[in-house]
Amino acid sequence: MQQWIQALITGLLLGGLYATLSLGFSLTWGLLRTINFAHFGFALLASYVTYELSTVHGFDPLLTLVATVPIGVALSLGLQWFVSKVKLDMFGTLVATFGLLLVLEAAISRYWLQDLRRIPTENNPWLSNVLSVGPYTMPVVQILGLVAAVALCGFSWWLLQRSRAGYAIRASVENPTMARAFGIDATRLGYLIAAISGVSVAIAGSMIGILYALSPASALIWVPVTLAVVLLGGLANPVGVAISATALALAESFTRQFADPSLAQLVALGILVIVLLFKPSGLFRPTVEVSER
Amino acid sequence: MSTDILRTDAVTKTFGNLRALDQVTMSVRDGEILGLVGPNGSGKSTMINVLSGFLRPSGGQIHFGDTRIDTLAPHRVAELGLARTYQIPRPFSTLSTLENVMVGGSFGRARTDRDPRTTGMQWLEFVGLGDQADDAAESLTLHQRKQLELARALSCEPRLIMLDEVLAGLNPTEIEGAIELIKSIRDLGIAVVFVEHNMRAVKGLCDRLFVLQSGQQIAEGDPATVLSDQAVIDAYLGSQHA
Amino acid sequence: MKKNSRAFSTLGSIAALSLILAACGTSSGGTDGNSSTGGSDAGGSEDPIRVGGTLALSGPLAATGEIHRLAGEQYVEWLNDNGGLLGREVEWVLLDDESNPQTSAAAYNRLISQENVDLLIGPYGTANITAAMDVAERNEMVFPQHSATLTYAYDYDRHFPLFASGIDSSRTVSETIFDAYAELADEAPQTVGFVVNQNPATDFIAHGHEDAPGSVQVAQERGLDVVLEVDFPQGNTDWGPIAQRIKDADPDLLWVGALGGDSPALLAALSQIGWEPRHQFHLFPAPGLLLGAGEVAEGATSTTLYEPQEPYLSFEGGQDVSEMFTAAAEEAGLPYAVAEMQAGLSWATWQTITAGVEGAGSLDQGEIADYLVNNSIETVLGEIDFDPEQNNYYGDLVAIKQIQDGEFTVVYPADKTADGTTIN
Amino acid sequence: MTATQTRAPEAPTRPTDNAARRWTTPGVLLVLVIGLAALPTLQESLGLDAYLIVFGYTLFFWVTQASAWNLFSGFSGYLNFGHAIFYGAGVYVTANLARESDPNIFVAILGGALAAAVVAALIGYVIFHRGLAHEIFALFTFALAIAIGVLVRNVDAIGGGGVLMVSMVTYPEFLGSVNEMLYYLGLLLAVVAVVAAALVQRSRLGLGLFAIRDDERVAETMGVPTFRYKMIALVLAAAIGGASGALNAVMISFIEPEATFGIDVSVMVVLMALVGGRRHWAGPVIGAVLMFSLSDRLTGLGMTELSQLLTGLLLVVVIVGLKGGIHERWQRRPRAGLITFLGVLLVLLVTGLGGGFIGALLFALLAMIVVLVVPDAWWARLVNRSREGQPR
Repeated sequence: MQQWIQALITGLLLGGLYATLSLGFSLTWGLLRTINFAHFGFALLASYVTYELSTVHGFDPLLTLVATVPIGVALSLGLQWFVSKVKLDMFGTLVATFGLLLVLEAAISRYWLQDLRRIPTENNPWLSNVLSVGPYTMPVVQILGLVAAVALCGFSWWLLQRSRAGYAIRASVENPTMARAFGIDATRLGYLIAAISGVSVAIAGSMIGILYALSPASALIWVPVTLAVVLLGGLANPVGVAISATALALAESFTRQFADPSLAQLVALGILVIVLLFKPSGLFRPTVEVSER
Repeated sequence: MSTDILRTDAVTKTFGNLRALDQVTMSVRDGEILGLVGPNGSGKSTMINVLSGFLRPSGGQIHFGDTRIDTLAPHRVAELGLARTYQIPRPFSTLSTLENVMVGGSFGRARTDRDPRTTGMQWLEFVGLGDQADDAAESLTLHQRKQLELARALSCEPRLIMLDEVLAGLNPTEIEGAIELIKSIRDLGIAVVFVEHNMRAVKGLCDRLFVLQSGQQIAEGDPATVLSDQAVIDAYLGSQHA
Repeated sequence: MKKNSRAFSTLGSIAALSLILAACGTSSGGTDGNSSTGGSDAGGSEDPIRVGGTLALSGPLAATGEIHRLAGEQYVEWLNDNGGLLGREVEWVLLDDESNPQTSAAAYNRLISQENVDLLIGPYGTANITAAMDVAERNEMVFPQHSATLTYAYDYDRHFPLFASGIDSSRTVSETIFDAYAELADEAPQTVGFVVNQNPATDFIAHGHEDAPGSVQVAQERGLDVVLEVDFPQGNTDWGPIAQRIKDADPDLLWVGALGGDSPALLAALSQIGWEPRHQFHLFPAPGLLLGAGEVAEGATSTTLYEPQEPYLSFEGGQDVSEMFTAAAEEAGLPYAVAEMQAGLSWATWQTITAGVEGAGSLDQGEIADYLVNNSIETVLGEIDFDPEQNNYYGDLVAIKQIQDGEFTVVYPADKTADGTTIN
Repeated sequence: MTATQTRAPEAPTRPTDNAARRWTTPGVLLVLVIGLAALPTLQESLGLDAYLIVFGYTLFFWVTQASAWNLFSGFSGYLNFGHAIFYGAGVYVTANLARESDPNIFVAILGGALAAAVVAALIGYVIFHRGLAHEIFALFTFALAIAIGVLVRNVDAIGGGGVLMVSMVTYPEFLGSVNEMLYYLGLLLAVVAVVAAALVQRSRLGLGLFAIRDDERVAETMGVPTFRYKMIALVLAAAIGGASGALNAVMISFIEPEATFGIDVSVMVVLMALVGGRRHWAGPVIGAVLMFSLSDRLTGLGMTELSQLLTGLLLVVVIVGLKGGIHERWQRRPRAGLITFLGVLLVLLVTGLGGGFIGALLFALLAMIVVLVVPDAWWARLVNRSREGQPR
């Protein structure tokens, strides 16, 4: 019984990381009509900055968010400016952002070389900082990650569903011409969404820097699970992202605990494939239903 | 008594709990122009979508000639000779104007022994788009797009064509041209279902009228009697006062 | 929006133009491939002897590819400082195979027929070596390689493996591991738990192949009780559940089929749930990262074929590889600059080429192969005798090293340990 | 309306072809294919190095895969991000045949085509009934490919416990060495793929697919049997991809699930087609030649970061500068594009400046892109000024 609960806890904590990583990708795709592969490059850069500041300059890894979040926001805003200026269709953005990902990977491997890097344990107090409740243990840094995920998904849900800005954003995505006629400044709102994506991708990146070993080619490890979360959760639907991230993480965690870790990804992607077969728009409605023309 | 080319029995269509069509029974006679009229939101466009197979009916049956079509895939319905235009034109944007028409000419009821490129040009000239043949469909004006809708429907060589508000958004001269065009379609022996708000055109063109209000039939018959029917007037006037 | 899209098209044309100039500039140097001759007073005035090879300079294997690049460059520099080959300077034509077997095979075709190199040296990584070896075999060229572990797959008679684990490597490596722990006599581990990366190299040593047994079978044969056997995928994103299963199984010896960054992540997860491995073995970890794991890694053992300590330092070239590699690695900014197994394997492979060419006194592939098969070669790994009956494999030189007080030191077999340190 | 029976409808290219123009393209292509087929035999006498044979094979491989992918995804608008499923099916047919004995290459290729076609039919039948939106279809296939990779890794019957080796295959003597055999069969598959794409594009199936791409529901109500056409195109694309995968297994020789079903092939074919142009069979061919010759030259430079940087920049420049892809933009300046390409190619070949044939090919393509990327307004002024000789 104890294993079930521990696997549940581990799954929830992992779900927090998946949600934070996927939120930005989902918002950019659903609201800004951009499939942003450079997203994974932004996360990787944030991981490396966290590694550099904590290993070389001795900062506390979590404090490095002070540096990574602004970088993440700047990169996301820059991309949004580029995409809005360049007028590409959905698949054009995919090619362009894949190109930017390659450029980012080249820059990262120029500075940090191809070598595997990981924050040494003495520079990384978070690895041993564990909260234990009875037999169950939870790394504090992952709890903070879960809190951040809930906050980010909650805020973007509130923004989109309950605030005036959110109403304007959804309107301008559903019918840009009509929205402009009502004086909605779509570009400014676009930058707001880009900023939220920037914050969430930076937090996810720093978390990855704290928990995992890094190499320039490791950005693409996170692509399958992010796509699964975004497709399952419904485009640009923060609540959908949070719940599908947790569901997939739990599925992986239970598979690792009770079946075999090598099947974890198969189970997660299998769930996605099955759900999409019966409910093509994912478990939850996308925030903006692209109306049948 | 000319035979019925199209017959519906108690056709219903619901969107969630909204009953867009409620037990509608109507028929279209061979070679006639049937006016399908009614205030906004009365289910006219839904009826065309259901008849053309664009939408599946929730209940009832539809027969085209003696074949039941509400269970057929839409492309099978087109092959039987039923074509339609769209209220808001939906051209194939990346194809040229001629290529748009060639789609009808290559599929639908068009006999495969005819070169769709030649027949396509003929239909374009028929609707007056002859010299736009190679322009991208995206670059056409609204009026031209409406003409393209017509040419595309005709290129399927239909026995029945459904026109969904082809006059909407046109200036008077363009409307005159369109009316002449519809007359010449009828002269080709093609039956027409004519959905329109322009009562003058309806009166001028239609042999019979079928009036819908919020998904239900409220009147049927020749234009003069139907348009003087109190229920029809209330339906239209009522909608103006509401 | 016409103005903006026009602006961007102009930007596009300028960028494309610069692309061309960049491409022209870089490749106008005539021969492709950055050749590093190094060394100043190379012998002989004739044109240099060109040794062709690829390495994973990008992609998932690039971390270890980098080590082989540095070791190779240092050896070529050392060789040219000591008279080169047959009195001629040596040039290493190195291409990037992007950790991809298909690119590797195409690149070796290019090295042979476009660059017309005189000699070959194998790439890094089992997949790339297998693909490249087919090309070498079709061209009947001598193919020394340093890191292929799937010994059952190679029967090309001019292939010279330097991963010195004998032809039956999954058994010999496993026996050596358990022999080392048997030294602990009554404290030797009775139960063992296997956690294995699905990568072909680690999977083969752990699970063997068809009739060749891996560590799991060898452990059972030796009467050890296998209490856990779990596989994890390459690029695993969560270690919590695996740590939990290890804790529940509570093995005396934790046998981790690790590659690269697996070990520190697993050890961190284990320490978070408060479980200390009594004995822990890691197959092919990135040594720097394992040391970086600090206290939890104390006592961790791993396989090695070269360490910068006696007796290896007194083997042929043992001192040179340690000094030159460490200097170059620090200058390049590698986080872990110690010359260990990978650097040693690379150096030994170059030593095999040198021995073969100098011994045969010619660049004829057949003569080099004959010389290598009939003579013992002195390398940093020790003395090697390629045995044609065993597909040019030879005895097992694999040793076991252990982290003691934060440093790696060889603990088994006794003749490879510095001042008789033992496993604990 | 006189019913005169004439040819099938023209290819929907912008300028209406007249008869003479109609036969030049196939004519030129035929000459090119014959020239390529003769290359291996003439290779020594022309003093070209043997690497061209291997480069040629790999180029044909990418042309085949990109053309096969475009035949379904480019024409129908359903961008398949899991093309590696069909490629991988072919690879694993050869790999499993090679477990007992060295397989006959033709048996492997046909088996690969069949296996991929069956897999495609299964996936297509299940997916096309669901009416997935285009972008959801794209990323659904991406996840499916990776899931199949993990499945093959863990099912020993197919994946062989993770690693399968293909060392030798049997093939008729007259094909020569293994490299020459790969070259000839690679060329054959490339011709099959390109001709299939061209025939589909000019046929009713092609017109139907274009209609599906623009507005599937309208196409269905105009009589286009959308489900059947999507199935036919997907199965055809998969069969060609599978056949080429079965042949490529010989080249890789070390078969692993992650590498085979990973994103390399899936993403590269999409990039090649999008860069080259999705709406015409020549698009993916140009994209494949550009992207592969670039990566071949860059790996030669041995400077990894630079090659990654250049590839990334090129992607951004081309997709932004040439929205519809190189071929579509070429259609607006066919003469200028062709003259630049052939001119630069000849100059570089003669002077040997570009570093051999492949370098010359790459720079000629890049020069053509520069000419095509120049915006219309500038181009008009440039052309007029050169014609009238005095500045505006």
